[in-house]
Amino acid sequence: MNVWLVTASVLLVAGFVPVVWGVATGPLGRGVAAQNLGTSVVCLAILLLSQGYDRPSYVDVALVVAVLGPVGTLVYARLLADELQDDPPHTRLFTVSVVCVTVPVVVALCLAGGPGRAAAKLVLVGVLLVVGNVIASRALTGGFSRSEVTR
Amino acid sequence: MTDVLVLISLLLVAGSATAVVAVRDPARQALVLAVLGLTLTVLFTVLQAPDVALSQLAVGSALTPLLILLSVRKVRRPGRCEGGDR
Amino acid sequence: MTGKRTATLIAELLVWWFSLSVLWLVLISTVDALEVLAGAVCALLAAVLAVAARRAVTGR
Amino acid sequence: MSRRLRLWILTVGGLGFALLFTAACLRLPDFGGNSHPYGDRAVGAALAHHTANVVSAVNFDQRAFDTLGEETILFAAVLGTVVLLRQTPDERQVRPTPAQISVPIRRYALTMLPVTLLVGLYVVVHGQLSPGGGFQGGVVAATALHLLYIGADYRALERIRPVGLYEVGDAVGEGVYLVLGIAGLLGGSAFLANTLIPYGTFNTLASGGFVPLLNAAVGMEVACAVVVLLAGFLDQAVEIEKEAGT
Repeated sequence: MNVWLVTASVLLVAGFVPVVWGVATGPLGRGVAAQNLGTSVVCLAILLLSQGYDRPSYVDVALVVAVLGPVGTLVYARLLADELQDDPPHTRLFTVSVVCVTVPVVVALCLAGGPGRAAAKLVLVGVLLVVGNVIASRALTGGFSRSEVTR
Repeated sequence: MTDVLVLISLLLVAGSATAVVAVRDPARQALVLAVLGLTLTVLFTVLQAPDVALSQLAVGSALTPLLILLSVRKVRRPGRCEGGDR
Repeated sequence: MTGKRTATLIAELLVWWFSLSVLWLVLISTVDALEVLAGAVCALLAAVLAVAARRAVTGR
Repeated sequence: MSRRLRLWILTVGGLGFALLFTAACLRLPDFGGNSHPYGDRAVGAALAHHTANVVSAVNFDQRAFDTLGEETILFAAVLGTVVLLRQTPDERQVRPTPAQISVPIRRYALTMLPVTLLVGLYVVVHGQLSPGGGFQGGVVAATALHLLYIGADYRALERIRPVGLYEVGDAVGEGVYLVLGIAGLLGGSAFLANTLIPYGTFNTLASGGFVPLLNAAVGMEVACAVVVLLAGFLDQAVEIEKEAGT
């Protein structure tokens, strides 16, 4: 059990237990925001696991999380727009914490791996994750102002 | 020591799976199901099965929620003759 | 006028194709001729769809 | 059957299951043990055919016939859904009013569409080398297309998604898998036998013989099948409603 795996465990416990709690209880808007946070936590955890197990190919899993996770949140934001409009969730705290955790994790992983295309791939995953999280948060707080209403 | 990670992910899976069953509203169930999918992805990765993790991720993160929410929308929005526009 | 629009479309397509090919080079682990060829084909497919999607949204 | 009797049957069945399950669990090998008789043989067979991803070797080489079955299940399931969700005479099509979507989200969707598609194709093409394969990559690629519904509206998606073409692609993917199997039968030893083309250099794109080709066939089938499936759901949810007065 090396330092990467310990960090991944801490991240999962500290980050994902609140996500499960938030998604199962409370208003719907908070649930979608918690799901958005959960995607980022899982992506970072898998990046750390990939380094901890010394399996570079696991980065592909994190890449798919970073690409599809925000898409999933946008699906909820789009199709539950009516429900979310009444009670938009507070997402700023989540977004700020995701950025504050993603940057050091990605930088540490890049330093551990050394420069090269592998580091570029890690940076790509980090950028996709942060941009996706910010956009998805924005979508939850009124990005879809009106859902399709059939005439 | 790596068993600690297996234990954490198993507990997370158990917790979110229980939540899926306990929640009653279909839209929220889709949400909890997506989170269950995320915990399963972690579990499969920890158990060194990235292929299964990718399958779970591909299906569970965007496709299943989209299918469920579209069905919910169709069921909740009856024809014009019955309930009118929502 | 149509000539100008076609030129814009082709330029847009080429920009997408180039950036997506670079993205492919970031994703792969070892570079060889077949990888680059596969990347070029996949990136071209994605670039065509990118332009088609942009046109479908803006209607031009 | 009375409620009491049903409860009794449930109790007996539950107790029996619990006993057998406990007995079976006690005889299981320890978690994380060192004895993997099937794993060792599967890894050996995968390396013999120069396939770096053993799971892909199992799916598309050693157990390729099982994968044909799975692919056919998806094919048949989508076919059934299309029939079930078709527009019946008492339903009519309405035009949905376009949704208002803020500009950053639309830009994000339009940028991520090709990126997601490329990631999906990457996963399909590298199925024999890294985690993933036809199914996973196909689903990611199909999801990419639907970013256009999320980030714009359904009419924009319909403009770049001729469903007929994807139905043909679905069938072609399924057919190519079968044709490759028959090629193995005619040119090699058995149906889907991986003996026809050279195995190539280990850990390069052209390794694994039939594995990358079967991967690509499955990827095409899955991507097209998911698009057709979602088209049925989207049509019903967004465009079709029951005729008034029925």
